[in-house]
Amino acid sequence: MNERLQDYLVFDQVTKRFGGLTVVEAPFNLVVPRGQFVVFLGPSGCGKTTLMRMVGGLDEATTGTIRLEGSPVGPPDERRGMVFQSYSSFPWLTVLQNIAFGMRYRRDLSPKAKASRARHYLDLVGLSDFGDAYPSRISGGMRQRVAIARTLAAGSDVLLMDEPFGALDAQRREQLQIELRRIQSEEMKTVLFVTHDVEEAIFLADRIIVFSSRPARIIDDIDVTAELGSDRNLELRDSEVFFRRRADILRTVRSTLTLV
Amino acid sequence: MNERLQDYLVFDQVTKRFGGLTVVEAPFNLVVPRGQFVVFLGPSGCGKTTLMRMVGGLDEATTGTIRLEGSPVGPPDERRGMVFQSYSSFPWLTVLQNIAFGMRYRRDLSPKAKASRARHYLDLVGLSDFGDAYPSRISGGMRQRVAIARTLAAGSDVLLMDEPFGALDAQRREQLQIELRRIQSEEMKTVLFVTHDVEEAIFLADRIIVFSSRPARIIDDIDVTAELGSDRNLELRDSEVFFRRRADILRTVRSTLTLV
Amino acid sequence: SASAKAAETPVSVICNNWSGFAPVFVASDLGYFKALGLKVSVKVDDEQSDALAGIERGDIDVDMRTVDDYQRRPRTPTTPGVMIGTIDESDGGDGVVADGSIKSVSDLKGKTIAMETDIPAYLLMQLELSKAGLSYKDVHIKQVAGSDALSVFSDKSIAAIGTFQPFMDQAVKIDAGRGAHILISSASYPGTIIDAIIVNQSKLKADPATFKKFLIGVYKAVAYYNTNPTDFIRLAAPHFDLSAKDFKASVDGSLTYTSLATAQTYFGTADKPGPIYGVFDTLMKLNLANGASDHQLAAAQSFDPAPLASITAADLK
Amino acid sequence: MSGALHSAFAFRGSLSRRKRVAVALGSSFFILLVWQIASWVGLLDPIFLPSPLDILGTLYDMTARGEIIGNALISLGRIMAAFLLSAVMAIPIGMLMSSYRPISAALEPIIDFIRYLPIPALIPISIIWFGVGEETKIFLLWLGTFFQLVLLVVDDANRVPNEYVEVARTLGARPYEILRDIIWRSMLPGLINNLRITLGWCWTYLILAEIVAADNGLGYVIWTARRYMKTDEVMAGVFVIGIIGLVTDQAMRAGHTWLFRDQGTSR
Amino acid sequence: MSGALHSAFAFRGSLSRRKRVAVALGSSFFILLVWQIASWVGLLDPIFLPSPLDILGTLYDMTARGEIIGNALISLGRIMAAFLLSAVMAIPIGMLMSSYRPISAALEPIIDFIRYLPIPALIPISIIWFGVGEETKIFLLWLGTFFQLVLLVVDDANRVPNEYVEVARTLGARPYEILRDIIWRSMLPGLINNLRITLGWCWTYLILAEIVAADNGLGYVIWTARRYMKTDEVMAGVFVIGIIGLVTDQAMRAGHTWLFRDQGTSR
Ligand SMILES: Nc1ncnc2c1ncn2[C@@H]1O[C@H](COP(=O)(O)OP(=O)(O)OP(=O)(O)O)[C@@H](O)[C@H]1O
Ligand SMILES: Nc1ncnc2c1ncn2[C@@H]1O[C@H](COP(=O)(O)OP(=O)(O)OP(=O)(O)O)[C@@H](O)[C@H]1O
Ligand SMILES: [Mg+2]
Ligand SMILES: [Mg+2]
Repeated sequence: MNERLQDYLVFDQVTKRFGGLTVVEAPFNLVVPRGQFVVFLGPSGCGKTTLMRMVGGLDEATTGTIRLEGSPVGPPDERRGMVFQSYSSFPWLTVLQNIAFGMRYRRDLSPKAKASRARHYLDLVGLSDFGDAYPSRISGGMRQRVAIARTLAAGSDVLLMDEPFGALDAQRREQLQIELRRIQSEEMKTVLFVTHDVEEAIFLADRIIVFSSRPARIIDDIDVTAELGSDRNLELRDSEVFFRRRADILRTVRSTLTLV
Repeated sequence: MNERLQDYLVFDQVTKRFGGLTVVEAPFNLVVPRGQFVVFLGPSGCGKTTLMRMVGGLDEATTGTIRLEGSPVGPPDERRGMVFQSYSSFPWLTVLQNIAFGMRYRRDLSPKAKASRARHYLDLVGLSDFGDAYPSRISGGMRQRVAIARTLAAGSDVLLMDEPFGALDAQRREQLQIELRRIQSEEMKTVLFVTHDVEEAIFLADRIIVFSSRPARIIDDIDVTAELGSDRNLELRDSEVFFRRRADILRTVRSTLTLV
Repeated sequence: SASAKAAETPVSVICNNWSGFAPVFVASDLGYFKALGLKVSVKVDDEQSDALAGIERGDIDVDMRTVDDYQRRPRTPTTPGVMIGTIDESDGGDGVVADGSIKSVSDLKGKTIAMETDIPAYLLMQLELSKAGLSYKDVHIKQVAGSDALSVFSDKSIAAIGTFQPFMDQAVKIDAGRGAHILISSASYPGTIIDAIIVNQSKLKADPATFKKFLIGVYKAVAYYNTNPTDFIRLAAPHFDLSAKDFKASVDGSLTYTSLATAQTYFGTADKPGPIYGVFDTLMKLNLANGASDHQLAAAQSFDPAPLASITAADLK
Repeated sequence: MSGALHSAFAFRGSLSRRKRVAVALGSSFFILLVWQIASWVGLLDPIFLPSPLDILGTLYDMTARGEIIGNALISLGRIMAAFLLSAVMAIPIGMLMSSYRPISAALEPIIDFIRYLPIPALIPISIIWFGVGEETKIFLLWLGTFFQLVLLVVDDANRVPNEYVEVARTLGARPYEILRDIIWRSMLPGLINNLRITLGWCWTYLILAEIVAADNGLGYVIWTARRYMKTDEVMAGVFVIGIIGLVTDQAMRAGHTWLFRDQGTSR
Repeated sequence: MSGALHSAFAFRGSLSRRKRVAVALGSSFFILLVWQIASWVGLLDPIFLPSPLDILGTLYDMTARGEIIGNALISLGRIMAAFLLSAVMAIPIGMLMSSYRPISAALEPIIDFIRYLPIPALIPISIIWFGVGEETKIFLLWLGTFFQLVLLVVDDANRVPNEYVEVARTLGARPYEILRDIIWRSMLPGLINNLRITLGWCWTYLILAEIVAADNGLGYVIWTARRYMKTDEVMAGVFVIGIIGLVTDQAMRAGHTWLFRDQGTSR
């Protein structure tokens, strides 16, 4: 049982090639226990999205396997929810309907429960006034929030979030970071989260995986919880230890990339 | 002449309404002198993109006028280059061709000059290896860089950049910030730049305009150059004054938004 | 010879692909037209309206249609076009095939008949109906293209079809089970369904020699058929994408080519009109009655026997 | 004025409903006027192309004689039946072809073959199969529409962004649910446009279908008139078809705009 | 095996070229086999629908007699001329209609009207205008294609994302440059698909055009055979058209895939 929890999500010797381009180089190994919040940090184009898509079942590994709860991940299913880098909402649904779409294929919720959940996440992302608006009528950041709310509403066990907060203002971002962290720890969700914001990474992560530039290799695996504990709040952000860690990681990250 | 430079870009009593929704409330006034780097900072959905689009000539103000060099801005032209929030590249052109497209309608450059300029900006954004790749084959951050390079290659006098660095990693972002700042000051370009990253705002801006949440009003107008000078480099970033200013602004920004 | 070639007068003909028009092709193949200094080209088109449009525009010099087609709308006494000769007459090639339950024309009362209203069968039927004291008001006509009649007949609700060969024989064969038989045939109306050679009278007036030559070519070919049927059939068949055997079948029992002598007899002379004038008036009445024509046309204005009369047997040598 | 003209001629600009109607009526009347004048001065032979006023007069007479309305309704009914049948078959088949490679591989060559065939050559066999009643007429209209429509549907379904499909898949949608909730909804604006286009196409086959063992319908009226070269009646019938087309088309366009006003995807 | 089947039937999955060809051939042969067997057991009357083998035999004979290839080339030439004319006119007009509201307002009602009209009813007037030569035939084919195609072009041009247009405008592109560099390039994949679909349509009008004052072409061959009830020859002619269609269609599909292999937009 415990073992099961420990190797909940496993990357086993994974490689990925697109034609001649090697995106993930063998052997890529990573073991993520259940309920861990893992942040991927790495240079643009290194292969983070590709890894997420493979976990989600949208791409296939060229060699190696990704296992979830012991068995290889198949085609996408509702266990693995995804927030895409290009935050796509359905243009034919209103904001609220888009969020409710997240639960469309859940058979365990009553229509009423779905409606109230949808409204809850609508409020959570601050779009209460825009429930009836169509995606073509809202701003980029608002659209991104729709996608976040949709995936949260779906309530999958594994959340794959590809730069979900990229287009949000600092305020909204902090608020959603706190919410996400709360949901994750309360509901024991396993999260893979891509961001380019080191501060965000430290604030959210139990563990940060730092990637080299393409082909993706792990160059650092930082256990944040060991240093900062698992409680995250705004005060932490202004603390000395947070600031120091941030500087360290920035240094590591800077070293990953020899800019042309 | 000097006056001309001082009121290079003028928002004169501008308002904007979409149907029932007031996005920009009267009177919105702002005077931007030539060669100034102005950063727009404000909550998601407040109207920043709308303002940029109005300057670009893609949307029309409901009332009021925007004037460039004394005359009202008409339909889009090559004087005002834009990096869109949704970084769109043309799928039928390669990365290099997309960048070269930025100069397609410039009659003052020889084909050879265009080619070398395109290559220059390709290198600048770190896509040298991907010049012949098609946009469908590159990552989100890479696509954003294509859009940036295309607009820089176009060499317009006014640059309208809507969250251009949102999907870039810290390293690449710093490098491009420095480059942008250099190009801007060397070529006396006027820049309107939207970002949610306060650090980026301070690092880049001559002047930061902080917006309230919708309808957009100016709640702060910060003269950054007066405090930090106009030279920007990596050391500045680690300086005391920079860190203090950042905290101040974050406080202002936090106060703009009463989160639901 | 080179100068003769340069002087060849183009004559363009329009007609449908009915075996009765074969003499024109054979005359071309045998070089009759060439020898007469004509260059004849043939276009195929079923529709009278298309032919009229062609003549109107001046693209078409000669149209070949039945006399009753000639009378139809939109012809008025002033419409260009005059008949100067005949080429063939239907002799069993048109008719009506009926179900076994239809013993005589009077049995058709209240029944559904499938046929096109602008084919000879329609006129023959009209003649027979009036003989039986009936008219088209007493039967139900369903419009159908002549070539589709056979398929239509497989529907048991259709009591009879009006069509032409080879569909008539085929219908009798395929639907033998229901006692299909030929109820009406053009064989019983000799000299009625006649294909005429129609030309624009102003063109005729301007250049009577050319049209006379055209007639000579046609009648030479008919004469060739009468003396040499096998060779004629061999030459004609490919123009209809038929084998010699099939072509022969389409002629035998269906039609007769009208020789110069027959044509001259039919036409008579301006002073002493031949029997075709009478046929014309009969058909005119029918066409006026069924609404296919709306002007009373005079036979005297519709025929010009002069070119035909000027041809002698010696010309055919 | 020149400013208004300028803005009306803006690239992908907009035009008020009223102006649009004015321009549309203006251009139509202009054409009719030129035609009428050409007839008056004798440029057009009325036997082959009567003037608009003559056609209108004939149309009035024919309507008074009861030849138009009933037959138009009959034709409309046939078109609707055939078109609905085509759509009801083409939409699911097209969506499946777009979604499942083996299905498209199996059906493509057959569809590609059949859709090139000249309908008139297939009339006899369809009479044999379907008799001389309504079935043959509807079958012929269907034959002319279905095979083209199905390809347009495939194309529409192919244009649905893969992103939407991927979002739905990660939310646990099964294939039929993707078809229903994503492909169908996303392709709808394009599909309705293509249905509109194909409907016009279906009408062009009307005469073909209604000259097969027919005794009513506009096609029959036109063909009968044509046999007797009553060009004014032919053109009157043709006019009625054109007007029906124009009206359904404009109605479908307006419906489209209204239905998808919020999606902001297609103009 | 079952895994392979499963993955072949994956939603929007892929299928190797070889398997695709195998499935395509398989399904085609299956249909032909069913047809042949139905003929053998006497379910199909050869007078109305000959068996595939009979048709093949006839086709061989006709080819040997020289009736097929020349006529097929003539028909192909006519179709190509008419289709190119349609495309060359429809593409610019459609692009302009999509881009400029007043143009679409002016032309829409006219196009909507004309495209519904039954072509056969317009034959006499086209003879008056264009004579009994090639022009009329090409005009009739053009008439059947142009007005439908132009609407498909409008639709394609409308689907070009406004974003692309806006990017080009901010780079200083003038309207005609947007049309050339953005609208045209962006719509190209969709346009080529629609051209392919419309080409099939054009062929269905072949008989209509080639029975007008005809002396050659496949339509003429078919019609002549029909007049003498040689169903096997009719079907052989029809078969040739189908095969020409199938081949051009597959070639155009392959060209499409190859041309746009990098764009990743349409599958
Ligand atoms: N086409 C439109 N129709 C109606 N409302 C619109 C339209 N475009 C934008 N809006 C509204 O205008 C407001 C401002 O939008 P805008 O895109 O300018 O915001 P923004 O400041 O750029 O936000 P973000 O930081 O999220 O990109 C939003 O509330 C949005 O709902
Ligand atoms: N469909 C594809 N075909 C070919 N190459 C691809 C494809 N998709 C991605 N790549 C390549 O794979 C590499 C990794 O892409 P990926 O999207 O995973 O990067 P990323 O780490 O998410 O970058 P970013 O931070 O910019 O989003 C890139 O270099 C890209 O060029
Ligand atoms: Mg990515
Ligand atoms: Mg914005």
